Amino acid sequence: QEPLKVGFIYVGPVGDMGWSYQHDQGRKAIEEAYGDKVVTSYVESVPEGPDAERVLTQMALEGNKLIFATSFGFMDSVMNVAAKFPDVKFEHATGYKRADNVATYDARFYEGRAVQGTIAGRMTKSNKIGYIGSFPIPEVVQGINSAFIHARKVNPAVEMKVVWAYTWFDPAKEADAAAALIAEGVDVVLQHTDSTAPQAKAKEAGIYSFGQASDMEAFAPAPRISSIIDNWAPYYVERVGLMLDGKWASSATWGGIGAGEVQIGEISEAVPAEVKAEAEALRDAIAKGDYHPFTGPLNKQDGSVWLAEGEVADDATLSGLNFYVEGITAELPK
Amino acid sequence: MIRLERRAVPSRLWTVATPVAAVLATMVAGGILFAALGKNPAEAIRMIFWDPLFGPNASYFRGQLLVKAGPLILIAAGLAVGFRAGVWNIGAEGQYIMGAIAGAGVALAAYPAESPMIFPAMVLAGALGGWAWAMIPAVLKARFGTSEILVSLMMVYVAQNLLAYMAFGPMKNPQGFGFPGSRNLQQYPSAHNPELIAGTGMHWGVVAAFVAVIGTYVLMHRHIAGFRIRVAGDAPKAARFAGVVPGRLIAFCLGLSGALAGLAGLFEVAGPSGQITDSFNAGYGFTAIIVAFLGRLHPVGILLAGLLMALTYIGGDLAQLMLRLPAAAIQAFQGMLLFFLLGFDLLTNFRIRLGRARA
Amino acid sequence: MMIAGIDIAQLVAMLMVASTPILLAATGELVAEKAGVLNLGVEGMMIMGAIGGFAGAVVTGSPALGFAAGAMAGAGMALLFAFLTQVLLSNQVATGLALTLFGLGLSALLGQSYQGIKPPATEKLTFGPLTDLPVLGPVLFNHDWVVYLSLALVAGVGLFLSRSRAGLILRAVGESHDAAHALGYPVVAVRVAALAFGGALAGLGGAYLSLVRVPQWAEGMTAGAGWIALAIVVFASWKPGRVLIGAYLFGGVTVLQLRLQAAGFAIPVQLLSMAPYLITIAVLVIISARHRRGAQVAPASLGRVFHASR
Amino acid sequence: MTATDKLLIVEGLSKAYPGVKANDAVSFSVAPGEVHALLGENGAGKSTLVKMIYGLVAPDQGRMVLAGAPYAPADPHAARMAGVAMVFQHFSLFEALNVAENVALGMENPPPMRQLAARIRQVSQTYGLPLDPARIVGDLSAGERQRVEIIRCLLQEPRLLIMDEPTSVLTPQEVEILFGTLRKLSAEGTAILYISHKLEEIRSLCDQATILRGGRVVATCVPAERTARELAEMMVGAELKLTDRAGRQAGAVVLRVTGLSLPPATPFGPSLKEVTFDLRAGEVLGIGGVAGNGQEELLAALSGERPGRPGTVLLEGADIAALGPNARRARGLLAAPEERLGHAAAPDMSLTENAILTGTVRKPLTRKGFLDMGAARAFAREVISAFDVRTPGPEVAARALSGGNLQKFVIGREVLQSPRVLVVNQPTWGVDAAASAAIRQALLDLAAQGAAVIVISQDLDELMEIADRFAALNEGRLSAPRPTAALTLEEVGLMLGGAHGMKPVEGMA
Ligand SMILES: Nc1ncnc2c1ncn2[C@@H]1O[C@H](COP(=O)(O)OP(=O)(O)OP(=O)(O)O)[C@@H](O)[C@H]1O
Ligand SMILES: Nc1ncnc2c1ncn2[C@@H]1O[C@H](COP(=O)(O)OP(=O)(O)OP(=O)(O)O)[C@@H](O)[C@H]1O
Ligand SMILES: [Mg+2]
Ligand SMILES: [Mg+2]
Repeated sequence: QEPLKVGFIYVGPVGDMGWSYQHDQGRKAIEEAYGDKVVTSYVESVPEGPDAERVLTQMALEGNKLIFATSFGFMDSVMNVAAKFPDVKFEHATGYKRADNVATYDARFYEGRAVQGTIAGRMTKSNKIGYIGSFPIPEVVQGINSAFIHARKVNPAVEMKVVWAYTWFDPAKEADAAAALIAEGVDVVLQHTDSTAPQAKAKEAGIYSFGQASDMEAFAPAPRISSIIDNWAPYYVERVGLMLDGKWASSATWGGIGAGEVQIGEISEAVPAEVKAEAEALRDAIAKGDYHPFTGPLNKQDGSVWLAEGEVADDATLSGLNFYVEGITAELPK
Repeated sequence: MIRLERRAVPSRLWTVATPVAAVLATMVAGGILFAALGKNPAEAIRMIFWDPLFGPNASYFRGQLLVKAGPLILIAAGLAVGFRAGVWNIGAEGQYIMGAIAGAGVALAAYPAESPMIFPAMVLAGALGGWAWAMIPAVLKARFGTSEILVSLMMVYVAQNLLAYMAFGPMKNPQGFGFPGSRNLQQYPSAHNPELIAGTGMHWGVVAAFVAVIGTYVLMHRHIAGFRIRVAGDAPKAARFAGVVPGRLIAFCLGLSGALAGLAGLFEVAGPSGQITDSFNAGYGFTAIIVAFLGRLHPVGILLAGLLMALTYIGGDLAQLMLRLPAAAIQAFQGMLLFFLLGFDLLTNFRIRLGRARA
Repeated sequence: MMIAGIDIAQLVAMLMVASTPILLAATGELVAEKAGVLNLGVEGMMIMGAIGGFAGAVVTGSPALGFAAGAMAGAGMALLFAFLTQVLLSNQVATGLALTLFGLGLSALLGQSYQGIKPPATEKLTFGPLTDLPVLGPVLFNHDWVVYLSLALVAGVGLFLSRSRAGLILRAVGESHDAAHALGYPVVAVRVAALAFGGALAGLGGAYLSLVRVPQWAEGMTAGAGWIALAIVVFASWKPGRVLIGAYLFGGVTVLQLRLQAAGFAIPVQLLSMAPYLITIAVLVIISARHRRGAQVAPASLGRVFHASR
Repeated sequence: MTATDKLLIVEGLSKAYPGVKANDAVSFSVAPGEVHALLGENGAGKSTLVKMIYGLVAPDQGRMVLAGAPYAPADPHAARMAGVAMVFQHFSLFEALNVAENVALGMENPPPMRQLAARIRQVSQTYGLPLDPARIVGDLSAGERQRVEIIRCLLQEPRLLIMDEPTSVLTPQEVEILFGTLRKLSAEGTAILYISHKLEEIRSLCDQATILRGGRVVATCVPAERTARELAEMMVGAELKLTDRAGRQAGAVVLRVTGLSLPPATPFGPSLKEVTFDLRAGEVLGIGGVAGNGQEELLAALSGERPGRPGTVLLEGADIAALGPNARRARGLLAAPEERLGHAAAPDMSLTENAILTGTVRKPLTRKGFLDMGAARAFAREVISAFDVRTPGPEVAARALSGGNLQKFVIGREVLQSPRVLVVNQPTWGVDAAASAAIRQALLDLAAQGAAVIVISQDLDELMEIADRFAALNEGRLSAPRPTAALTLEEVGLMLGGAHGMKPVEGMA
């Protein structure tokens, strides 16, 4: 029997050590899991738009039966190509459009941010934590809110400073952003951009930081005291398995810590044992489904009620999240 | 000792032969690079140069060649007019973005009304958007003598920020669940720039590119206006003597190239791309500069150079997909191709002599 | 010293670090342009310097050797450019753009095994008690040696160009290659040397990015810094001192906008991100309006192809 | 004299360029203290020959001996070390650099700048060529630039000084000063190789002459023993026609310029101040003056490149002051600027294209704006044949033509458009005797046909030869034109020196 051909299209280079790199790790996991039953291929650094559409078509024409499109901006291209190749299955990361042969998947990174926020709230001495955002999109806003909520929970005096870099990847600018936050008196830096530049700045300043997307253990034990890792391998292995069994069907998957898509990297020894235990407890509670990071009572930034006591945010609101929770003083760019 | 001897008249033979020789030399050098990466060089070269044109799925790729080359040619044709006049518009990327924003702006403002006037209005707005953006360096140059190279380049970064602002703010799709990016114009019939003949890749932007090639050819090589533009590039004082007003020349060249870049942006956003996103621009404005020079600033040359560039992009993606050649290798390969094309050009204007030792 | 809650001394110290890569690259490009060559491939040379410097430092374990390797990588790229433009007489604008494309590709290729690695740290110089001085301490006495080197290079290039005979010859070649040739100066050799020097500085600037400023190797990490360096040379109207002002001004505005964000100022972020470019244009307009009736500031032979028949 | 008495011996020097033998087995010699002229038409190979002596061009064949030792300079440094200095035909100066820097660049071991500046002051005073070492060369007049080149050579105390057409840009006074300097040098034992198209100068200055034609030595002579006409005929190898200025009648006023002022284009450039004159059909108005006194500006103001205040320029009664060059061409006012390569013609364009450059307004070279290349080629051919432009054909680029031939093309292009008024600046600058004569004749013929001609020139002999009236331009002011026939040389000198106190008067009939 012919091996199943699986294609991947990445928005960045596989060597970005961040987003595309982690997806490629997932691709490698497929090869490992299924051996010669599958053949994978990929095209990296594909600009969103017509180039993506062409590459997706190329993949379909070259006989790939399952294609992973790993960036939000590929969404409409996936839909167009999927319409032309009904026999080919498409998986689109972080999007919201589906079809019979298009599934979507995403990860609940905010679950990881909750754990990070907890550690950050405990570790800060200045009671100021900084957050480097890429773009003001729901996913990033979720992360900022989640980190802030949980930092406040363990340390009511905590304040959060946000700097938008308007880039996913520009090491120099990220370094400057970190330096700006540090100059503002921040002593823990979280980031939702892809390079390790902020870690290096944090190291220089002798403060703490968290890894992003991949483990970044080069900077452990400090300043990198933990990481949030995108782990797409379980999902990819599962989906390819379904394909091989002929059971693939369109679906919308939003996995988190429980599904293994979001991992908390090793919490380093720079973090006191009791804080570590507290963070791990939170992680496990989220994994088991006992706790949702967005559980009421929560107010919006303007003081109006968002979630009542015990109420849990629904996925629809979360996936379009466009406001800060109460307590964040910065203004969300519109 | 090797000497260069200037030809009185450029060699016609070499004008045609140098690009071919350069492509062959690139195949050899690139083959060595690919072999060093552990790939089969012959196969890689075939993937890049042959398969998109004559391979198994060529019918699809040939259309894509036009889609990819269209904006490059459209922009480069305009840039070349300016370059020949010594007006250095390096900021076509920004004008491309502004054309797209202006054109899409018209469509989004009109949404959801359907009218046959919407698309023509968008085309006009796109050209105007690019034109207006290019007029900023033009006015500063004419009024204060500010370097248009620098200003047009800086305006690219400004346009990029403006694009991000639009994608995240005013132009964000209200039905997009808070995600950045505008509505997709492909789903808005009055605003869509569709494929004109299914499967050919031909859309209005490609048509515009061909029109631009013919138009700039007639302008530059058949009309007195283009003649004066060429004089301005060769000898500015002689141009003034021939009645060229420098300020007007700058405005015309920047305006024309800006308008064509804006059109390219508009056709792209209304067609193949479909929406305004923060990463909408894919570097066409910069690549077009290379295309303009590869085409020796001649419209027909630009047409061929644009197609060749597009071929290496499409073939490069194919080589990545089939041979797992890293994207970086393809980029380095394209760089080599440009080097060889530029370097071999020497033969057109010079004769190489093995000189005698001096007496 | 605080203004609007922002510590100015700290801001200056930050902008010095942020500006060093473009300062180095712009100083190098200035020398090349003074010799009459327009090399638009700064970005490509910088990124090759970034990977060259990074690999050099990681392999040898010595940041200093890394910087040397970065400079060599940049110079190597410049020599490629020199071969094409000075020997094969190719168009400088197109060749420079091709050099950038090639450099971005080649660096990514070479850098594949250097991803996710931490380079050896480049130590800050210590000046004992001077470092603890208020205001002056952080601004003047608390940097790594490359920052001081970059300042020394600006001064050195300034003196070289204005005071030395070699500098005079270099300027002469950039002003009129025909006259310089008629007087027997080796136009091509001078230009090749100037290009190599410019490339070395661009490489050094790239290495500073990957070894100090970030420090990490990542594809495409120069992210447009080379273009800014080019802009700064024009901005500086080809004067080394003004290159320093331009680079620090640009770096300063970039840093300031992030700093204002961090301080929670409610200013539209996109507007702030545009600010460095808009301010550069504004300053440029002021300068060129002043120079309107003044002498030509650009080297007269800049970008022109030179060919001498013997 | 025996060979050992000679400073420089050149034997069988040859140099070929693609398609031409620039020098073909050239032999001659120069003794210490001798002023030796090299004569020949444009393109005869004079510059090529001296460039080989200066090490700038490598000979294909032949050998040289300098002061008894074999001499084969690899580059100009070697030549300078051997005691050879050269003043170039086209300035080899750097406009953005100052005088001292320019001088330093021409020296092998220049002293430190401050010392050099002092020496420049001192030497320039001794030779009567005062110079300020700190001034930027771009701001200097042509004459002052020439001084920089000469001082640069003198500071090296050369044994052999080469001068390639040094006087074409100098005023008579400046020429006198230069000759004084050269005589002094020659008396001190310096040999001088002197190239010029001004034969009277050669006769008064040079001890010996070597005449080149088509790259070969065709004659040697003692110039003082020959007439200028004989020298010219030796160069051309044929009899020379004299210009014929008979049969002209001044008609009605066609051009009236009143109170024309123009601000300077560059910070140190000259301005035009209240220029006023009348020009009649059929007359030639000569405008003399030292270079840099507003000649270029006057031409630009008349050609329309720099439009002026309304009412200042009237062509046949119509106000054309605000019109651009093409509108003026349409009305019959044509011009030929001084700088042929880059201003009057585009260097990299073919002669056909250069014919279109100014010809399209009055000649049907375009149809509805579209180029008619056939018509343009025909027009270029017409110019080429009517003015004896030596070129392989109209497809050749302008830069490939020799100066004299390009000048003939430029003048011919305007003349053949039958202008009402033609303004030319320096029509015979660096052009050989035969070609100069042809150009002057063409201008006279044009006037004879009823056109009005303005000749701006620094060559007084030329102006006296062809102009009906003469006016001098000094610091942007134009003196009142006076009939040349009644003018003494003294009066001309007075006018040139700045006719201060002499108010511009309405043109005389
Ligand atoms: N670099 C060159 N390449 C090709 N041909 C050349 C070159 N230099 C000179 N020639 C040709 O050699 C011949 C001699 O030129 P040269 O400059 O020596 O003449 P010349 O006697 O100095 O003329 P002029 O009186 O105009 O200065 C001409 O036909 C010229 O076109
Ligand atoms: N590459 C070339 N091809 C054809 N003709 C040339 C070339 N270079 C120069 N010439 C012609 O040769 C003549 C001499 O050119 P060159 O540049 O040597 O000037 P020159 O006036 O002789 O030099 P100099 O300033 O040293 O006296 C000119 O008429 C020029 O048009
Ligand atoms: Mg000559
Ligand atoms: Mg000559």
